[in-house]
Amino acid sequence: MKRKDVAALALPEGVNPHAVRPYGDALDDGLVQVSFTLPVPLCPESVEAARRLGGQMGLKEPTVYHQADLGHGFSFYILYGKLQHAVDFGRIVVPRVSETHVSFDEINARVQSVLGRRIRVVGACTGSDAHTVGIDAIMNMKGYDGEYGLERYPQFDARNLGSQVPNEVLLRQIVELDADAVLVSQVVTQRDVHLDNLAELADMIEAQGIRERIVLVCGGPRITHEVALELGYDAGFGAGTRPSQVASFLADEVIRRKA
Amino acid sequence: MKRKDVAALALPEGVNPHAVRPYGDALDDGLVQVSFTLPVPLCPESVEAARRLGGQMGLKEPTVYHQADLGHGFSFYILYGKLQHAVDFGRIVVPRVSETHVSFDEINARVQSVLGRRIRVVGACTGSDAHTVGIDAIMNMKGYDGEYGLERYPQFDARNLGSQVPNEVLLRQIVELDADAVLVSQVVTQRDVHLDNLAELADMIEAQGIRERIVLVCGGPRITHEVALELGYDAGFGAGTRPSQVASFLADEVIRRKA
Amino acid sequence: MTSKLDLDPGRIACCRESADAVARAVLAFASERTTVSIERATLRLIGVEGGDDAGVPWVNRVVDGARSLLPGGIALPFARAMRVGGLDPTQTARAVAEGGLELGGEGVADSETQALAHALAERAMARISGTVADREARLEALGEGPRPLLYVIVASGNIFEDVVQAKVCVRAGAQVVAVIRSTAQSLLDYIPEGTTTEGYGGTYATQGNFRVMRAALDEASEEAGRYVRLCNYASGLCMPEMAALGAVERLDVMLNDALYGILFRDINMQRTLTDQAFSRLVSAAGGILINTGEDNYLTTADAVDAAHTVLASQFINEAIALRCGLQPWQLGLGHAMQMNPLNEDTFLLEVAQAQMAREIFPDCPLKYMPPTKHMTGDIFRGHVQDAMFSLASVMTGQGIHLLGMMTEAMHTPHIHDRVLALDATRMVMGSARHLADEISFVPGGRIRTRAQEVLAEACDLLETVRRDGIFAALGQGRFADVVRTAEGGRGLDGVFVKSPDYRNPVEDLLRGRVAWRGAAEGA
Amino acid sequence: MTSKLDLDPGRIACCRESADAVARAVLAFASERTTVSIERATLRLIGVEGGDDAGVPWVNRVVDGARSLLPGGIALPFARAMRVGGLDPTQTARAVAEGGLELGGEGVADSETQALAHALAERAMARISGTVADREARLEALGEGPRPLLYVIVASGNIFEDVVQAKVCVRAGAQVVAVIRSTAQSLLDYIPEGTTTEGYGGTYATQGNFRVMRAALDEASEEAGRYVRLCNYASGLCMPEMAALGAVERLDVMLNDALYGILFRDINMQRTLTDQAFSRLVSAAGGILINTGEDNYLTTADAVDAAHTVLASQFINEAIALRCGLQPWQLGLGHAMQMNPLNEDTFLLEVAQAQMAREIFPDCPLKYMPPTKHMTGDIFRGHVQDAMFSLASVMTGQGIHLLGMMTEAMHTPHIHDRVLALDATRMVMGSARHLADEISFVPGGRIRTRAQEVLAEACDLLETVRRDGIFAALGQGRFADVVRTAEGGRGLDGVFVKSPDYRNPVEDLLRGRVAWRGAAEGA
Ligand code: B12
Ligand code: B12
Ligand SMILES: Cc1ncc(COP(=O)(O)O)c(C=O)c1O
Ligand SMILES: Cc1ncc(COP(=O)(O)O)c(C=O)c1O
Repeated sequence: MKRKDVAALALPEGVNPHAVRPYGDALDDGLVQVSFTLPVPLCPESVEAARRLGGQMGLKEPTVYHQADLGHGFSFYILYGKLQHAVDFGRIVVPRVSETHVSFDEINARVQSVLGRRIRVVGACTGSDAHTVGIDAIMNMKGYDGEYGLERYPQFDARNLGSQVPNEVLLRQIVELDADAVLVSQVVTQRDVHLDNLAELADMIEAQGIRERIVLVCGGPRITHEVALELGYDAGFGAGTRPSQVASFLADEVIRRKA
Repeated sequence: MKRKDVAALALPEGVNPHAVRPYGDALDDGLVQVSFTLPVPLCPESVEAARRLGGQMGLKEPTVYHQADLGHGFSFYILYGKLQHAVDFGRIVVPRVSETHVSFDEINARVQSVLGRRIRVVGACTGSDAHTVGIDAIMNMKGYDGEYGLERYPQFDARNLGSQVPNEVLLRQIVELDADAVLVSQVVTQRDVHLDNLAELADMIEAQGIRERIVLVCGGPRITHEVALELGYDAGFGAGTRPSQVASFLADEVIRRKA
Repeated sequence: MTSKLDLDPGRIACCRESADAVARAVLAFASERTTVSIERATLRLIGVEGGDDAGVPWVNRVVDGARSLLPGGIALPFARAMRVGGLDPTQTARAVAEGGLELGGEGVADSETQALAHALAERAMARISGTVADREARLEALGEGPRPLLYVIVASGNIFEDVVQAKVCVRAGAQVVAVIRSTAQSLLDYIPEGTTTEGYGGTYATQGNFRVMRAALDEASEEAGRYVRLCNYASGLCMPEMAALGAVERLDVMLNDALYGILFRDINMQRTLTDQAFSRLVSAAGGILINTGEDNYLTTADAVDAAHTVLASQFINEAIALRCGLQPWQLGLGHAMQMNPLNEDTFLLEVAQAQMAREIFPDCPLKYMPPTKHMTGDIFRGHVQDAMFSLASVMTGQGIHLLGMMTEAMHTPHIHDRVLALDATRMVMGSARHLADEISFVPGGRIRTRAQEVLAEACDLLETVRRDGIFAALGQGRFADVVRTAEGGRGLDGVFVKSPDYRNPVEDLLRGRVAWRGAAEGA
Repeated sequence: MTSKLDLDPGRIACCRESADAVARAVLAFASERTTVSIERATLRLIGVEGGDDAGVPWVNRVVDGARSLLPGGIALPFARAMRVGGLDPTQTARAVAEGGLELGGEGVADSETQALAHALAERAMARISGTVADREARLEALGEGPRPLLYVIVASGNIFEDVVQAKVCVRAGAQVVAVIRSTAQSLLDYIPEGTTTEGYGGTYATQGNFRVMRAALDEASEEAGRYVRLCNYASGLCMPEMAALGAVERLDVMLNDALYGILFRDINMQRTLTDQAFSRLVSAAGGILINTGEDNYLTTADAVDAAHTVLASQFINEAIALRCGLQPWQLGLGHAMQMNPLNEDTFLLEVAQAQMAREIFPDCPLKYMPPTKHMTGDIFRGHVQDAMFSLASVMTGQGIHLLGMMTEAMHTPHIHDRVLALDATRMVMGSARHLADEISFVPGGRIRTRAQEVLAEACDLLETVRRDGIFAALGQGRFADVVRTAEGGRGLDGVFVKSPDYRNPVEDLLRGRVAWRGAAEGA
């Protein structure tokens, strides 16, 4: 399914899809667990402060089950309480990358027969980010989770530039190799550096006037398809992505644009 | 201190006592951790639902870091986010049991010299509650956490009736022994059975017309002094209470009333 | 299995001898007595079901109205009433309760009544055997996964909610699901009727609820491709009846202990020990795996000082069980080391105790319980405590592993608490699957020494108990630091000394089975 | 310590021999070269501090302006400029940078310049020795608690926030506090100036920040009654300078590895290996405990298949270190088994690897890192993974234990993440404190076999590396599955072949120390 169909979802008996609440051990009990540190030393008032924060979060009967003094003016709390908020599940729409699962052989066969040539892919982990394991998982021979990476696909010409690649260098390679698709990995997300990096690259590609010709994809543990779309990418892949998912998406998109 | 003195509390540098927020790794970042189950099967929309609930709780940038399908229409989530709520720490007032720490010998000496006789205490774990370890910790010879229990105090005449004692039986014993103080333990709190039990006993003692003559104390892992006061008790003791804290309170109160 | 602890076999034998003497005395005492619950269990086994509009079971109405007859047993008077009324067991009970039929009177001992009673008893036995065969077929078809069996509790207070939670657990790897019963049900001298959504701290154990959960787990078993065992309690004032319902409703595991009710529920010791004997005969026939209650002892007594009381009690439970016809594979002897995990080297003591029990009872599927008492509101710490315990379990080859919950100190588990516990336990046990094969304990080390000391102390204690008798030992507070007297506690008024003409054909068949089996095995 | 694994001493010796041959080649290569960072480190050691208004350090301004002189070393030209200008080192550097003084020219080799340069070097050595003595006095006075030392990182990106967090950690039991530096600082060819509150994924390592944290930890040490070690990185393009700052600012521990920068930062291998030699000489003199980087290898390579590469690299790091004058107690050889914990028996492999390293390097305080790669967003599972790792650590006598964080997969730790990790680790290690004394591993078992296999494979690999040379081995991707070339990567333009008249009196004294010590020990 590309869109969620509430009616098709097997909800437990009695659940109202228009007011979904957390479940502890009875429907709609709303039970949630919360933990945090407060910058105040432990005392009865600090426990009460934690409890009140629980209340402000929308917890009925917030209960502090654990409190610990961390010293130097800090204290830690674990709370449980009954969340009064609910979400209307029926109204939630999340864009999804196509979910049809296609095999290694099928993908290659399709590219060969429909496109009639190999798809050229350039990938990199950009900026100051040195985490190559993710992009390697998708691109390298060895692959991931028992699946081969793009380098192993006969119908893909995959070039992995490695880590800490400046956007300028990546762009130069895209142009030089006349890439059909670009894979960018971003793992470090502190100070939202990944968003800046990704947006910059998208702008540069746009400025170069080649955006339409390229399938632009990003990935990383904190990337979602939704965020990717917002940043002007064609797709985003998060934690646990398998190479075949990416290959299948690339094949579809390149064929759609160029076949 | 019987009352909290905000000025006297050593708050970390920069903390505004009138707007205290959770602390993750920078002042006022508001970081909290949350977990719960939703009664919907795992899908991109359910993850988004979890995220939105985080938002409703007052979290800025709620992020779902873990999601797991539990099967049968349930799914589990772990979130982090930045809580926007804050509490005015200066306004929180929590009633406290006196906190002066007095030793075994001091307590006994004081009772002997001021009251001039032994304090008669009856204790029990009431209703259907069979958890004796807590009341035993306070009353029995052996005591708790390296401290002796009340039975070991020469100036206390302590009688532990054990577990599952009906309120009627306890009341009878109170009258029969002309108790100065009553210690009630409640550990099971399901369906708020402890509140019912405690309130019932307080009413019965009131009805008997002996409330003024008795120091009425309750305890248990979910009991707070505040709740105890609300229920008409003179004090409430929670998890980790040591016998000397109780002995010291009883001595003070009995002396105040009867010496 | 070669011993890793170098325990003295002579000393173990000596413990067994003392324990057996204690068991013989207990069973001799019990055989001279019956209880209201034994008589009710008898009626249940021969087919009485249901209760009045107020929810009082017919078996209670019948037995309460016939207290004077109980020294002779309810079976013959009831069989006679059936003959007189020409009704089936339930109808008869109802008629008796409502005054339409009388119990007692002439013809109670005539041969036709005796024959009917015997036939009813035979039918009861056939019903039990059918259940056993059903279970065996399912186990054969599906298997049940590796040991230790992962055991979780559900306790929502509503059987239908319990079903949901049980199914989620099965998917996450649970192999035994125990439905915790409502706080204080053990003190009720009747079993509530019907399918209930009541209870707090647990869900009422009723025949109806047993059926609901059994059906749900059978479904979940098919889905999971492994047989999932259902557990409840043959404990409290209705111990014999619970065992009976377990045997007919295909419960697979039942908590059942010689001393638990005495120590932790203040049930009268004459009552509980008499009920014990009957309930174990039933469980033996029903192929039920019992779990004994030593895992509770160290919640009240100090775990380091009183570890030997757990072992001594295990020996006693074993001896009683074997004499009641239970096979070693049916003996889920309980244990748990409730030590403060912040104390140094407690993991060593934990391993010593677990390994010791393993070696002393090699053929019993020991039931290992996590150290619940030192769980606090710190769920993160608690989750690690439970993980260490999972490791100790797999390192020492336990048979049934009760899953610790990180929220133990606060509430009955939330739906994900169990899943997280199962996930963590499967991870720990999987990653250390063969650790037991890999390690040995150094001679003269702390682990061996501790085990040897605990065994020696248990040996001494058992000798004392043998000498003084179990009643006196309980009066001296030798177990769990709890003192009980022979006349104290609940339920003594439900105990009757059998008259010489006492007859209970169901009990006869159950005992006959044991005698036959004992004979067959040359014991 | 008797071996629990029955490792072949001949094979271990053979590994050491190959590794030493590799080390000799590396050090021979390095001794013929200098780098911009070595020259800057030399200036720092003789007292140049500070930088220009744009934050460029004077040492960079000086060295960058004198590239043509570097084959001869900066020391004599600089000493001459000091004599000419009559200024102190920092003033001289500033004057040179601003054009007021010139480097080079005549008199560079005259005896007075040489004498001054030598005197400056002697002062540098005295400063280092003073720091060592200070540390020793504090350790003597306070002790530092049991091993493994519990090692936590702080990484808020703001040194003052780091101080708060460090103090909270110390209270919770931390014995080593590492200040993680900002992402990509290792690729800067300068050390930022002053006390900074900048950085992401870490806090800039600067001399100013070192001082702030050292003072804070000294205070916390007094409060805690135990000396708390401060750790940072002698790694990246400024490796020699970092080592120099560490030695003068009393850092106690420094991450410093022969291959890490090459493999994980794509720093040119000629550059890093040359920098290595100098930085280790400094650390040796400074009494600094180095942590090598093998704990990173199995993040990219498969932990089960490539375990031997970790061991091989440890041998190489050991050989280079010993030849640079480090004592075994200074060698915190890193390791971590990044295995998927859901795979069967991974705990056995973990224990095998840890015990193996322990037995092969008995006098080194092995630094053990938790398996971070398989941490997920499931903090509950992750907390248990870390607990199992704590157990493996205490079971195998590791020297430094880097605390795993349940939030590893998401963010640098929150203030309580570390406390919860410390709590759990202290609990696990305390409850299993003497477990290592209690257990042995069965002959022919999985644990022994695994360790023996890994050793054999490491032996083969080391032979290959010895035969082909380290450059070729890196070109073949033999470590961490990463391929690097001799001319590739960052920083090659900062490497200079020494001319015959190269002089560096600081290096001479550092080398002299080693030679003297080697002689004294008859090596
Ligand atoms: C291994 C590792 C390292 C290794 C990296 C080795 C290497 N060559 O990659 C080393 C030790 C070098 C390292 C160093 C650092 N690390 Co690091 N590291 C990790 C660790 C433990 C595992 C990451 C990993 O390999 N995951 C496995 C892969 C397979 O998963 P993945 O990356 O998510 O990839 C999958 C998907 O996301 C997706 N995907 C990823 N990219 C792409 C791209 C495309 C196009 C597509 C389609 C899909 C896709 O597909 C992959 C397969 O399913 C994580 C913690 C953790 N457990 O996650 C920290 C972590 C990522 N590191 C972190 C940090 C801060 C650092 C440092 C900056 C610390 C420092 N200050 O020194 C340094 C510097 C690195 C730098 N400059 O970037 C932080 C990042 C925090 C944040 N969110 O910003 C983490 C989360 C640890 C932490 N809690 O602090 N690290
Ligand atoms: C030991 C134990 C038992 C033992 C009790 C043995 C005994 N004789 O006490 C046994 C095994 C028998 C048992 C049985 C049950 N238990 Co229970 N048990 C526990 C356990 C593991 C530890 C409690 C304990 O001993 N704590 C140690 C003592 C020292 O702490 P404490 O009670 O808090 O007491 C301290 C303070 O609170 C205070 N204090 C306590 N009382 C008083 C009184 C006064 C006057 C004062 C001043 C102070 C004071 O001082 C004490 C010392 O500091 C807890 C879980 C946990 N870790 O907390 C569950 C727990 C309390 N049990 C629970 C339940 C549900 C049951 C059962 C009902 C389950 C069932 N359906 O069968 C049964 C039935 C019991 C019954 N009818 O009451 C639940 C209660 C849930 C709830 N909040 O309602 C818990 C929390 C477990 C759980 N997560 O489900 N249990
Ligand atoms: C043997 C036995 N029976 C019963 C129970 C449960 O308690 P209750 O008697 O309240 O059902 C336990 C609890 O652990 C037990 O071990
Ligand atoms: C030897 C060594 N140096 C440095 C680092 C840190 O990385 P960076 O080079 O980004 O400071 C590590 C990380 O584990 C390391 O092991």
